[in-house]
Amino acid sequence: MAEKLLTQRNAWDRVLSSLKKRSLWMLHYCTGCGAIELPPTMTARYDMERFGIMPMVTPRQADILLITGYLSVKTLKRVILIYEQMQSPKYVVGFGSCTINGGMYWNSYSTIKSLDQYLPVELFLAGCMPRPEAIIAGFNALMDKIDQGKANSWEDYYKNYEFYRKNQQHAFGDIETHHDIPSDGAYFGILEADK
Amino acid sequence: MNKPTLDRANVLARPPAAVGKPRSAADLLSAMADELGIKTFFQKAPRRIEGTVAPELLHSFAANLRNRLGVEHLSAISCVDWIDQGQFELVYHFWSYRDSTLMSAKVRIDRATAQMDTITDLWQPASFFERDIHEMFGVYFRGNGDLEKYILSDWNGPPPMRKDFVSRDFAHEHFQFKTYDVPWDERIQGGYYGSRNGEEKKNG
Amino acid sequence: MNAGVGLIVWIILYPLVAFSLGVLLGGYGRKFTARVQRRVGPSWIQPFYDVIKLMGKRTNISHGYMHDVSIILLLGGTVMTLYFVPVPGYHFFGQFGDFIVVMYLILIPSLGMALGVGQTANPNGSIGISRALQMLAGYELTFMLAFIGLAMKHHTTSMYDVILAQQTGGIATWSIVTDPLLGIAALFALQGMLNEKPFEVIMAPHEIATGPMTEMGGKYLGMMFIQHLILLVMELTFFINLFLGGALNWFEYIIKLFAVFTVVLSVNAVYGRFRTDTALRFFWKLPLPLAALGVLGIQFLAK
Amino acid sequence: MDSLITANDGRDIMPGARALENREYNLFIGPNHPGIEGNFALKLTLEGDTIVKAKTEAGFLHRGFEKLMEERLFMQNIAIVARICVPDPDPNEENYARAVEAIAGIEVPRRAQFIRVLVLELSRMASHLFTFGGHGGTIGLYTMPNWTVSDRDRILDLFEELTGARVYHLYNIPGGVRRDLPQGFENRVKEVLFFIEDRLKEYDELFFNNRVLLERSVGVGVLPQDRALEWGATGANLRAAGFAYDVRKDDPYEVYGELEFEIPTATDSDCYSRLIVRRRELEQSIRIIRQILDKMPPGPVWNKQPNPLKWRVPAGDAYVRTESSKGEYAYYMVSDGGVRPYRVHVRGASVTHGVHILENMLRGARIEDASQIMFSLDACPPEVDR
Repeated sequence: MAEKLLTQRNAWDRVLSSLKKRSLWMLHYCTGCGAIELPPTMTARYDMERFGIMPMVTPRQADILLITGYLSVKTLKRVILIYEQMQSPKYVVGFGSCTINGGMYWNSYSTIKSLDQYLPVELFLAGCMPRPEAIIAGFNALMDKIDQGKANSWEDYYKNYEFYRKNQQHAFGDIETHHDIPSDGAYFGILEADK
Repeated sequence: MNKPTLDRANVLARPPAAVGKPRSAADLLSAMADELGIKTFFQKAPRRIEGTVAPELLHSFAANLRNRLGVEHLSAISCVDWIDQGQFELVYHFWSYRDSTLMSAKVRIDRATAQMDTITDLWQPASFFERDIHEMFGVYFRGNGDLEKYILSDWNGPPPMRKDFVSRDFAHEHFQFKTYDVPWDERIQGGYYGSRNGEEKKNG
Repeated sequence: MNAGVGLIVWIILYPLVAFSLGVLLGGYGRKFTARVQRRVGPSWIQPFYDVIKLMGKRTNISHGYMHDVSIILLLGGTVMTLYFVPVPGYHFFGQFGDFIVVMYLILIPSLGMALGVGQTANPNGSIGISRALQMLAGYELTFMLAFIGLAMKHHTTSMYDVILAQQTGGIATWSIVTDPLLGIAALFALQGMLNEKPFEVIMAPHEIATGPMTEMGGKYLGMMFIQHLILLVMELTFFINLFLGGALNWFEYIIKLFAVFTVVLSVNAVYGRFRTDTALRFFWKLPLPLAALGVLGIQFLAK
Repeated sequence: MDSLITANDGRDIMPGARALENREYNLFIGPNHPGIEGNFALKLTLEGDTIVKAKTEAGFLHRGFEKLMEERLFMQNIAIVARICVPDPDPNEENYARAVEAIAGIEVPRRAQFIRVLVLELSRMASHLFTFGGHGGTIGLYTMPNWTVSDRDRILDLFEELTGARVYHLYNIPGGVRRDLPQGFENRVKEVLFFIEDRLKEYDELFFNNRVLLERSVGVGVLPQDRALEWGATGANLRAAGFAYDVRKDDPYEVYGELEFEIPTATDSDCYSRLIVRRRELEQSIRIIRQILDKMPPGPVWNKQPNPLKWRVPAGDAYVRTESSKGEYAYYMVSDGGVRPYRVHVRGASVTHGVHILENMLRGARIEDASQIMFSLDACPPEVDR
């Protein structure tokens, strides 16, 4: 069953999600120029590990996929492969205006213009490279959303997979990914929640 | 000790002429004139000399520059697309550590055939620049081993840096922008959405 | 009758106690390292949150039957080994907990991990596993040699008797005081067993993307985390039982756990990691000869 | 067909057994890997732990800067130029500004030249501290990145006060710099310099004299001295091979000619010597900044240009070189007298370090040292892809 509707959450769900929000693992992958503000966020001065957020190495172990700034088409192909390897619930966080609507590279031939046509994005951070404080404020907002059980944009990828698939094929042609998303959705019981 | 070896043994490690008293720009110009037979060079600015070289003479010019004059550093190979004159201009920037002078050799090649000899057998950094120019402009370098796509490996359009390829139009056709169809947006910008570059273009 | 009931209760309760001790130790370890790095560090029970999140994952990609079974083998092997490790106030299996049995049982989790990672067919994983088995020849050998010295000295291979022998005269009779060479060698081996830098070659993220754990996700990783925490407590308990005279009551036991772990962590925070062969060579250059000297010393001097 | 197992008299005992042809296997240290600096990929062919063949793969960060610059006005390019190389953005602004000034013959006030050198050296210090942290991370010493990156933040605070932004400053524009130093800025810079200086002593204890770092990096990733010049190494990688060449000394720009500073070099050109050369460069940068703050003349900071929307730069071209923390960083700009630059070629410092030199040096290295070699060369992928 998908994340239950907000009204149906009983005490056990509330306790679970308040515990789950305390541990978020961020994929250690700098896709764009915003990644220069990640080391200061991870290290001594801003220290995001206070909230239990830790950089993890492989997609299998990560919950958050950071798209730090612009995304060239070549990186988008790798990002899709990585996103599908991640275990849901997973959250895509888009940094800066490049992920919202092209940003500084609006007239570039090799960067995609808006990220949420290709991946369900949970959180956009403003700033042409968001500052460490903005990143931590964004992560806190994400933690609150998880706490209230509203952070389920990842189901959207399973539910209307055709929309995303069509845009991806338009961007870089057809690639065979390792995961057959619709069957994964059915197997793990994410699709029939709203039937 | 893992000593990596280069697979071309014939390249000189350090030409003998590279060590010695620094020569002034005038000496370099005269040395170039009589030893290499290239008279088109002139001094443009302090530590900058520049000149044009015929395409077929470039390979020997590069070889003599290294062996005779002791120039050791190929800083860059740039390519300029003069579309009005139908020519590509390849600018070879050589830097001499001994004399602290930059020698820019300008070579004009025809834009349609767009072919040039390679100098990777003499200058190892040239392999990146030539592969880059091949990708971005479509200039074929005769004799260069690996000209396959490196940066634009997922790009199947025309060479993007040519002047006839306009990046803005490609971006508008190929990628969808977010259309804010919020009523107040229409009123403020007079129904125009898109780049602010002075052209009034209704976004379809 | 009540011994049987007590036994059943203990069999169920003890892994939970070991797990919660491991959570506290894990949280303390991350806070200690953070403080060395001038950071605030996560909460004290951060591993608990991590395990809850991992077990709450909705999709768990499995790589086949062997992958699932190996994780059960991994966790089951560790919990089974737990019962043979004498701990204060626990006198069921512990009494008969022979060190050789424990050393044999402790190989089951690494065997389970090797099978599971082999099934995931990730090159990083297989490099990690080959490194793990190489490192066995380093720290496992040293710890074994250190124990053989003690076994010869006290004429027993049971940890319980070694503890009793050490508790006769207070600190003076602790093994680390009576045979310091074995103690230091065992401390080096402990650093390797806990996979702490400078011997952290198995899960080297910068080289082989966390080695064996590369393909583990969701519940698999959760089980591996639980196993790692329990293993942490167990290996520290080995060292305490063999060299620091065991523990009479739980309070002393926890103090010793944190003390030994602090020593291990302080080395871990300020050293990089060796290459695999350098780590192995280091073991064969310093700790192993030390242990051998200790054993020779016991053989000839203590007649 | 050489037999695999032969008896001592040479007979082939097991005719069927052949040497394992394919003992090599491929390992992609792909774009998503902590051992890689930025978004870059290494396709390695390994035999056991030793790398037999390495092929770099770039292009993940390609945004087509040179094309974007041709479609923007001269003043508009200032915003986009700084975004080419992320850890060390100021040489980009410096190159762009000086290229336009060289073509248009704009005179830059002396005080602006001093401020430019101040900004460049602060950016070099920040980038070097970042590289020390990265290098510490590759050998697993995570305390080092925590210390250096948080100390680098003190420099970013200075930048934020001077230019309004932490990383991309957009401060260095054709004709000078955007605004003068704020009140009492010099004392705060001196404070940070003293702070960094006594932090260097602690870095020596923790990192530069660390037994494990010496064990891991001395004699590893050797850039052969006879090949260094020929492969086109520049910057600290060349100086670690024993050649004392530095663009600030060979081709002095701004006011570098009037400042005294040495060029640190090393001889055995391995990972450790590159690290030590960068550490000494950090000390030289501190020395330069102190001289700048003492000799700073008063006066205007910007030679005001006409209306940026209609500003035409006369036809001409210029090749401008700067010493960035990664090596020689050069721009070749051509203008045809129009409102937009006709062509800008960005010669990043890592086009040689990150591609061919890295491939040549990885051949024969071990898998553990692959990421350390890349960090010691300080190869910055956005410079390769532009």
